[in-house]
Amino acid sequence: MRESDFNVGKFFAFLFVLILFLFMLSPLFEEGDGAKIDKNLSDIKNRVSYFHSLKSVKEIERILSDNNDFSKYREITDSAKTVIFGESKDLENGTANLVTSIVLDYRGFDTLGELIVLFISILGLTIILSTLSFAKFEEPSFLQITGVKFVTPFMILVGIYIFLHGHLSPGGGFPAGAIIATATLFSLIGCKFNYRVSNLKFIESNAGFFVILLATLGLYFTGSFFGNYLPTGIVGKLYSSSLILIIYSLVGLKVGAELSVGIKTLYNGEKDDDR
Amino acid sequence: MIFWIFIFIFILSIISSIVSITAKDLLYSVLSLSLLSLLTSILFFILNAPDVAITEAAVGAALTTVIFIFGIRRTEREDK
Amino acid sequence: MIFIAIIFIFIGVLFSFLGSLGILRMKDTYNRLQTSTKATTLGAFSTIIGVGFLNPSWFFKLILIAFFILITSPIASHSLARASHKTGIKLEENQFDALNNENGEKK
Amino acid sequence: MNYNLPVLLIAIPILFSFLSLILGSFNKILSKIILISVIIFNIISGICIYNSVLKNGNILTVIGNYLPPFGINLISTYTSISFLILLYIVFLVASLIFVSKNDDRADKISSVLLLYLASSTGILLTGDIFNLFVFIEIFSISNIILISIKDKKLSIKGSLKYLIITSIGASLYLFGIGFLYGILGTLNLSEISLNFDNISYFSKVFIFLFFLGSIMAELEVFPFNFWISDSYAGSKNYVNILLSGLSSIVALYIFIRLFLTVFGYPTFISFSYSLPFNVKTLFLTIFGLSVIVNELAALSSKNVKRILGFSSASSLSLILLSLSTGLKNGVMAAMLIAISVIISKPLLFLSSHQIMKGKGEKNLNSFIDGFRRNPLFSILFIIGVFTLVGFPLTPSFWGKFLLFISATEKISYTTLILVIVVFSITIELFYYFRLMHKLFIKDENIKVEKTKNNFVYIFSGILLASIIIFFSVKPYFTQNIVEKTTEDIFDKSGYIKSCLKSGEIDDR
Repeated sequence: MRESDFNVGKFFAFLFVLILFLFMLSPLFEEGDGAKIDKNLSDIKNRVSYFHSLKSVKEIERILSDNNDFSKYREITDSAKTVIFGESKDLENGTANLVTSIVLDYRGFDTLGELIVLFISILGLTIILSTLSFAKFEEPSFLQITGVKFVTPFMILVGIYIFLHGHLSPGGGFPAGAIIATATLFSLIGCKFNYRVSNLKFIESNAGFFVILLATLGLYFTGSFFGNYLPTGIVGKLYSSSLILIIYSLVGLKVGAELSVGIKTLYNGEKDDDR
Repeated sequence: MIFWIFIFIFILSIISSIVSITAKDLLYSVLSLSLLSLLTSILFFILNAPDVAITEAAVGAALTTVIFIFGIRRTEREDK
Repeated sequence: MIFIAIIFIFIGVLFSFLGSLGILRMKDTYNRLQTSTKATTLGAFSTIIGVGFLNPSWFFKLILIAFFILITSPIASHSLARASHKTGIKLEENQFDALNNENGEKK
Repeated sequence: MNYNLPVLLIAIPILFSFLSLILGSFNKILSKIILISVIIFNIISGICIYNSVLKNGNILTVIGNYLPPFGINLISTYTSISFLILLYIVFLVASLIFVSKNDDRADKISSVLLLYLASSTGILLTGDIFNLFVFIEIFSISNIILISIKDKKLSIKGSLKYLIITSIGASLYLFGIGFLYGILGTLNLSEISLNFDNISYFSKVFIFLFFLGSIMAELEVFPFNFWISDSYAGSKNYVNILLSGLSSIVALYIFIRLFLTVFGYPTFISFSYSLPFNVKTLFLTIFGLSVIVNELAALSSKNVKRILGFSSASSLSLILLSLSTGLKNGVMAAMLIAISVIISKPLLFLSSHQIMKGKGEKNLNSFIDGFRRNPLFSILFIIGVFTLVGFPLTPSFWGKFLLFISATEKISYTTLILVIVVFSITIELFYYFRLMHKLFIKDENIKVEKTKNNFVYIFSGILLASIIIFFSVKPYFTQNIVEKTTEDIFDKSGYIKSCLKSGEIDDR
């Protein structure tokens, strides 16, 4: 590095990266057993496990209103028994993929928030960039056009497969949306396929609308937002896991449409939509 | 064996992040960022998190790179 | 069966190695592209076939993967070469460029 | 049904933000109607929740049918609900002003505003630390978009600055969450606050510093306040109202929840921390310094919006200063000052915008002869200034009075707090009276034309002014609210009990 290359900002950036690296190592020295709760407050833990095994909020409310004696409800429900793939029925949420059940069931509200983060950032992109002019790209050659036309349908198919199988195998709505958006990017650069931004926005906002509508319907069926009210089916089958399948498909569509809107907006500016 | 692969990829990812900070051309730093996220996705896969690995590979390595490059195209490149 | 698989995988690894050696040895962009894509296409292809012999139940999926590699990697190398030609990267030794006319201008 | 009403406060704005994009593509007026009706729904249901909180105490709302330590939960306490109603009033004013203007992008902006509403409600209600992160993220992104709406170089610059500082803050917050989850194994705020003492000193310090560093930008504290000048000066007036009124409520609430409820614990009369270094001194230094710096920046700037922006940042720092004394009187003082600042700042922005209407440059000289041009809004401006500075009988006056009393309780900080408060009051008086003096200067050469005020401006200005006057005329009402809020802030075990529903909790 030459003398003139050195400046304070770079130095601090280096320092920042170094410190973060050290921080990454520091939890190794901490005893993270993740369950310090039970050492001090055994009382809470017991009662939480009761609630956990009881699951339904309405039932707990009923019990709380009757009396505070929990001893009758000690029996563990079905979900805690051994799960057999392809046979077990009516589990808590019939997902074979644990991550999906956490992302969309236990922490569904956070996922909704992440969806909105993506939605609002693309919305902001279209608001800010709507006044800017177009950028010019090279014309694609014959080989590129043919190849891209051959490949893109398969990419979209892969995306659809990933979001449909989000509850069975790794993946889910977000990577599926990203793959679909990559396909549209290829079609945009490779064969000058002009999709309309307004149609994609329609898909996007409708998908978001239905996600929240399905979540809100949980208020009336289970008594809480994002509650799982459809039958969960058999583990390992495609049509299992009730709401998770539907919501993940909607999420996949939404993310795909959103990212495509963002790419198109950055590629052309939004004005050419109204041709 | 896996442990040494892990360490190797870890060091590579740190190097690529440092390159992305110090590179003069913005395009280089974007490319090294994409390399970083590819390496990170491999790390996630080794750490038994295939979901995160797929997402990281699709979003970090492919889409953000493209978005960054589109963004750089829109600006005037002074640091050539 | 395993013997055939090992032969295929060995061929694949050898070609991949030669391809990566070519990237180091060759002098300009186009030659490097050529070695990397051609050699690695064959390398990946034969490795996949070898794995298919090891696990016959995966054979159909592996054929699909090989098919997609066969389609995408030539297109990728084509567009890379095209982009580098358009941005004006020159050949190292032989200055003759078939895409240019006699005066050396682009058609 | 009342049990789940807090969720609807978040869900309905999100639902209608999607709907406003769909319907707005047919007609832009529909999306404006949606915006206003959603806010009215939120105000009404907020008042319903307020009543039920008064009756039954804290309300726990379960999301996803999983009870708190496992799933996500919302807790509506007295503090959060009363803050929410204040927030909705400010938001109503801002959105009325937005609706009264013509804009090509009305559907998109109203959708962003609805998400802004949802995210700030979520920040105030949530009982989960990662959920809080998600809502802070949405909140800051929508802030960035709203700042950059004006399409001038200054606004884009301001929003970029804000983007950089908040994204660094968000990553620090994420690191903090990672640490906490790795060590404690929980994301629930109540469980974290139960077990925070059991962590080793080293990690405690780092977690604390990560969280402190992450919300510095939202708190508009001294080293992280460089985004204020461009963002306030370059944005539209309803965005100014949102930035000064609503953002400060949200920042205040995050500070209260994280640093008083979760990391600190209340003793009989004051908050204390189990950290190895003296947190109170740190807080007092940071906030005292930022009060002084922001006041000086306001004094030295010429642009009126910039003056008001820096002054709002300094008053936010003053509130945080009085909160971080940790004493009962200090917290009460903070609440009193907060009420007056949150309502008077939007009033000041509104009336200064109306006074300067038609003038090209928005600097000090455009205030000249303002009284003859626009007498109504000049009076409103003066009311706002008196409330902010602490004219006797306004809530702010009682707040500063209580702050003095609390300063005498703890002898070690007395001089510091006294000096800072007196200093800030003096400088504020100076630059606000300079502005007020300009209002009455008569410029004989120029013929004065009376500006026509839009009905919406008159309505919202009078609404805000009447709220201020109501609070100052009925001191016992104000005192009642403030005492209840203070009690609620100090009632940490009540917060934890309402979330975990456990029996006995150590009160220390």
